[in-house]
Amino acid sequence: MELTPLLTWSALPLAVVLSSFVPGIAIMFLREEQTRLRNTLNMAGAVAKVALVGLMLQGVAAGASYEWALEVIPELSLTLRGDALALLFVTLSAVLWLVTTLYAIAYLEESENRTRFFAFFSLCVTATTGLAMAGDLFTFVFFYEALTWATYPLVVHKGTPEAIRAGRTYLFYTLGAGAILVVGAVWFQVEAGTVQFAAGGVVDGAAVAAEPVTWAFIFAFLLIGMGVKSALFPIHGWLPTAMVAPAPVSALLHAVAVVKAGAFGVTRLLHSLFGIEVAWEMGAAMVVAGLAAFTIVYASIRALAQDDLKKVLAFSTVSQLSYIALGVALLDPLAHAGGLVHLVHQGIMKITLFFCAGLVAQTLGVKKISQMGGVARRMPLTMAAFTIGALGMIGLPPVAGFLSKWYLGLGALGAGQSWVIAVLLASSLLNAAYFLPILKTAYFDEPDPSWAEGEKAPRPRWEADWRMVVPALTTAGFSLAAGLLAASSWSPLGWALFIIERGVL
Amino acid sequence: MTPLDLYAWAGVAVFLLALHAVVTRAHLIWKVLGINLMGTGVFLILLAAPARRDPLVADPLPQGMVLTGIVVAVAATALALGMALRVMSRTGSPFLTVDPESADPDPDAPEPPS
Amino acid sequence: MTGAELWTTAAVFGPLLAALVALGGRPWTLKAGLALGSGTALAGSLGLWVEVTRQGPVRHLLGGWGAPLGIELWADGFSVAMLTVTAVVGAAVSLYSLSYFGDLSELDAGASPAGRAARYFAPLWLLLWAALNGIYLSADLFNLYVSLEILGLAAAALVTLAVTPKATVAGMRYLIVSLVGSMLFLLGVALLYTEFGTLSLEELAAAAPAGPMAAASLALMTVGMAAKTALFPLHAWLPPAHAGAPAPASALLSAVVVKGSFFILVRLWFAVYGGASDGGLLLMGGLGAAAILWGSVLALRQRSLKRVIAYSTVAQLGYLFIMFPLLAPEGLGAGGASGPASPEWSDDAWTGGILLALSHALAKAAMFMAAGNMTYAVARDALRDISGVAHRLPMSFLAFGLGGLSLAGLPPSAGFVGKWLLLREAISAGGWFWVAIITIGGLLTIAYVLMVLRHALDLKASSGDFRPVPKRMEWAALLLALAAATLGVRATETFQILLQGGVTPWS
Amino acid sequence: MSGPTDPQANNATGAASETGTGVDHAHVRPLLEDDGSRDGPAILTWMVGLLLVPAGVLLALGLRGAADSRDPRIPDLIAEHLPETGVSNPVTGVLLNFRGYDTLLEVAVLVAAMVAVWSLDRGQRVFGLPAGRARDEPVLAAVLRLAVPTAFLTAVYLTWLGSSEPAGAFQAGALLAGAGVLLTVARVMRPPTAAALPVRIIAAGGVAGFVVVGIAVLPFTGAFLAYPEGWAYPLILGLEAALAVAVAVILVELFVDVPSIPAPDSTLDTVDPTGDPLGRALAPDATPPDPGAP
Repeated sequence: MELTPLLTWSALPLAVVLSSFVPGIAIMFLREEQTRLRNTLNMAGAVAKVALVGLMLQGVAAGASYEWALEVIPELSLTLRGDALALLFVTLSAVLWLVTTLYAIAYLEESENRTRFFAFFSLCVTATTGLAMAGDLFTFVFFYEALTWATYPLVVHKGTPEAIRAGRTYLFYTLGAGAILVVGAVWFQVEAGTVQFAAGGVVDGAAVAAEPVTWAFIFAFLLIGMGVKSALFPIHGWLPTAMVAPAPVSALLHAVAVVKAGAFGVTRLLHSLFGIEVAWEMGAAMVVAGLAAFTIVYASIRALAQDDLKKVLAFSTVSQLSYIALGVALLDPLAHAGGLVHLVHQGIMKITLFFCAGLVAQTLGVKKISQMGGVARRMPLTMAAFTIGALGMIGLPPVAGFLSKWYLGLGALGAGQSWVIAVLLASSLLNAAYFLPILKTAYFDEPDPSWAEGEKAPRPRWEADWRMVVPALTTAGFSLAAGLLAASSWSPLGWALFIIERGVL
Repeated sequence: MTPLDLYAWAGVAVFLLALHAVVTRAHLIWKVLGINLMGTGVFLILLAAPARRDPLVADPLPQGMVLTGIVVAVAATALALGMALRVMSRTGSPFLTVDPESADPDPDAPEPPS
Repeated sequence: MTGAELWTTAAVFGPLLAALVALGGRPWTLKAGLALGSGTALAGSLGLWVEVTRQGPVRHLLGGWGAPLGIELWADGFSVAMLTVTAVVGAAVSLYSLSYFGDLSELDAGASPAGRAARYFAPLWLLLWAALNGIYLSADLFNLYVSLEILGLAAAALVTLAVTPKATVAGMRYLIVSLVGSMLFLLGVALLYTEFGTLSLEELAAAAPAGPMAAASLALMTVGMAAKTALFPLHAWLPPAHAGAPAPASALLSAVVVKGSFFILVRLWFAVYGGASDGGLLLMGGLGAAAILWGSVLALRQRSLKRVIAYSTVAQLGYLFIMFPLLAPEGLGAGGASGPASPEWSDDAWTGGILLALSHALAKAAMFMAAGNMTYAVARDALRDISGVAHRLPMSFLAFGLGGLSLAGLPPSAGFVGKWLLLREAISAGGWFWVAIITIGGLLTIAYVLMVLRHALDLKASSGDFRPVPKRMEWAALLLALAAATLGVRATETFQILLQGGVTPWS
Repeated sequence: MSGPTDPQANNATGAASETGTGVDHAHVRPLLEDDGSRDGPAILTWMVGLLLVPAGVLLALGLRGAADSRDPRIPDLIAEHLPETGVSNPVTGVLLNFRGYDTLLEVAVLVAAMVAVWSLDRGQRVFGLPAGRARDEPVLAAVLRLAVPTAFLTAVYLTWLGSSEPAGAFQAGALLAGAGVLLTVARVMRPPTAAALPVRIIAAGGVAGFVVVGIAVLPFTGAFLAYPEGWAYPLILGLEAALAVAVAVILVELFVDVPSIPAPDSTLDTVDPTGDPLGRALAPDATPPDPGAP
């Protein structure tokens, strides 16, 4: 393929980052009532980001690579690199940011402090794209920590005592782990002599063997730092608490930004810093796999006991995230592909579920599963999207989630870790056990009086604000398409296999 | 032991006695005069101690320093006394009585949740 | 005449002359003075930055005599960095003060406290500025003493521009501490002159001071300067003074004035004494660690906005002393265990420590000015009184938040880079105690910054009267906070200037 | 609550200045008394003392053994270069040539102290004898007639003498200041006030002269305050004259323009009705004083 000059522009990663940073800063200086300008800026940034990422995708597929660096101090630079793995995450966050922005504009209409909300919303995505394209550990930590503080105003957005408490829990976990991460990162630099990310890792296996305790500590520090955001047991506690945030924030936290930053961090840790082989030799990968497996089952069991819809989704997130960690920790290319593709699949499916939960809560005031009786009759489109997401989570074909589990299973067999199959099966059963009753309630139960009585007013033409329904349907469509069109090289699976082909192991 | 040694030792004594007064005396005038005397002690040392190597050649540099130091001390003492007057006029007391540590703007405020 | 002579003259004598202009007492003389002072200080520091980057440390033989007969102005990277950050902070605060103190022509300059503050802030601050620049450029012990006295007198008077009894007492206490500190310093100078027969820092460094008299004078000067820098446990004077002063004065005192005596301490310990003794360095580091913990915990317990920031200064100054043990020639870990210290990182403690000092100057000035905006708006200082102010002063809120990021060492900020470097040095040297202190201090910082932000965001309690805040005051705070953030993504030039001369410029 | 324009406060101070009682001695005397009851406990006094004794012994022992081994020594260097300074008195050479920068800053310290004192409070401008009484006091009048011209003449002489003998601007300035204080206390001369422009110009003249000369010679000699050949003596003499007058005015200012007791505007300063450190009200009658405030 002929590469146009634009496709070889090395500052393309910077442009992607700036496409949300600039609107974010601009919004900060707007007045509260400048709604139209704010929305325009938001949407323009989101569309521009998708377009720029599209350019990069084309370029990378054609063999180009992008690198932009700003020297902060000698030998320590902010490095943005657009490679295949980075693009997997960047594409996910760019596309989902676009739909979430549309959703959020409608969801927060008439509410207070939207200027602050959208400014930090944009900064959040900036930090996420930044860490996705981080070319070294310093840059990664830079954006990772920035993401932490940029998310805080979103978590406490409602300003209620409950929200502020949740915000404190969130910061307690993430900043505490962030501090450990920084120490781990600096320690890594001291011992390894570099912070660069490289496929296959930069740690010398012989050095690890010589000083196993030091390296175990470094790995543990980095894992704690990354693990808290990817909600690995036992440092997952902040995530269900953070549920008090507005629905778009939950969607962003759980599908796009924060948790994915953690999961992506675990991937980088195993794949670009230590290298999966070295990680297995030192036993660290086994620890990750074990923790992830335990988290998968444990969080699913916790989800069973919840009545609050968003809490169920939160525990489901905790569980599903560990698929990613599990996949990238196994010493097999197919498991790797499964883990990586689940980064995308979990994102599009989980964001669908959160969109739907927000729609139901916003339109009918229903937040608990026990009140969801008959909701499907009132909001058929929403519940159709919800159903697709839920079935995907369980892992039923043809929704995308099935593919993740399939490849994970294949990989586990390939790696000789057949116990993983048992974990996957147990998890699928548990997923079914908490999702199917929700669907049953929504479709087959009588309309619950808690919302049905309030339904006097004439209905809008759509079942709810179209700017919220369309994003939910879109992401549900993505979830189906990712499963149905998996054979295409442009599908998430195709891209994940492309990454593996480019060399991970 | 030469007279110059004695001068220097006297300087040390004056300095430390004055420092003692500054630390232990509560009245502002004591403190201000104590600081002034500390300077005097240093000036004695400065004039006497370096001169011992060659008592016959006067070293103009310490003399210059002392002259400068005296003027600086005058300025500092004048401001300190002026400020002491201001303290007396605002608090009605020649001691540093308004304990800034305890003078929180509103001690009755509820403990902020932490 | 070369650039060195021109720019050092501008940096020291420009603000001094400007102070005399500002003494004119008319509104236009105040403006002209502040403009002249800011302009010369900025030009001087930037000019020296270029000179020092190009040719290394430069000197200006005042009166045409070199040391030891005369006094030399001497600029290395450390001097230039401090000069520049002072100039940037000073220019912003000068701009801020024009609005904060109000229009002199409308005030009764002689009789009302507000009028006196409006009239005398500029000359006092410009004198102080000249003294600070003098300290950063001085290579002579006695000259340092005289500059210190100008600094001390003007700084105490800045506190008592506030007329409350609390501020008056705090200012008096500050003056006493400051003068006693100067006297201890002067005694140290006398002992050094007796023992070594010179006042030139460079000649003293060449003499490699050692022995009981050298140790005694270092101890005396250290106690004196530590008191002025408010190093734990000599910090008790600082919070009431910095919290009680008018906002622009608080910003200057916390951001740049304490750095003057810190600068002298660093020069003495490393440039002159070559690191002195390991035990002494460990002691300084230990006091710094105690300052971080004690200052942060007390900051968390304050209920007035400016006192939180003032205690934060006590804590943040502690970070600057963590640098001391880490700078020791072989790197002093608490346990003494030594990792594979890479030779190219031997400057980490130096650049990291000074970067933290610079970032604290920018961030703390921004935070005090932002806090000044909030208290200006509600004419009250208790944390609960600033409720909801974030919604009325979003720019000040942003400035405070960005400054807080820098103090806490979160990106993007110079504090993040500085802490990265300090941690790198501490880990290379196996100093896990310092690693723990740096990390815990950062988390405590977040806690108290967040405490303030939470109050400012609290919508429900916001009510009452609100004095409109001039836009210029909001911009001044925000610009400094942005400078701290910018230094966090681009510090290469600063890093390199700090290596011009480095820790021991005369060795 | 009173603002800066509170008429009552203005009346009170106005009355005070008319009757000529800037310092109310009845108020001041108890403030100067000290029975030591506020000092720390005796044990503290002793402990600090016990700490300082070994410090003193160490310093004394150290000083006895201390001697520089520098060569050439600074006195020799000064003697060698004294002819280039334009003056023959080595101390003056140090003060105004070798280390002229220190002297410049020393005058700046004086200026700083003066500005700082001005900023403390509205100055107490009227004190001492009632105006015009000096004429009726024969002894005072005679002393004034004798002492003031003598002091003036001596000051001029000391300034000029400084270049060759131990004397100079500061000694002269101190003498002049003494005469000034005498005249002010006797109410022959109106006390100079911070508001008077000439006072400020003269007081700033010392530093200004130094800086202007320093910068003016910079293009010719390449260094600040490096006097061109042949210019040293006239420049130093001119500077000494400016310094003497400036020092005199500053010292008189430091003497007379100090805070008065009780504070003339104490009502507005000590009550502190608002959180504004400058005592400014938020807006006229905007907020009532916080009832919880002490």
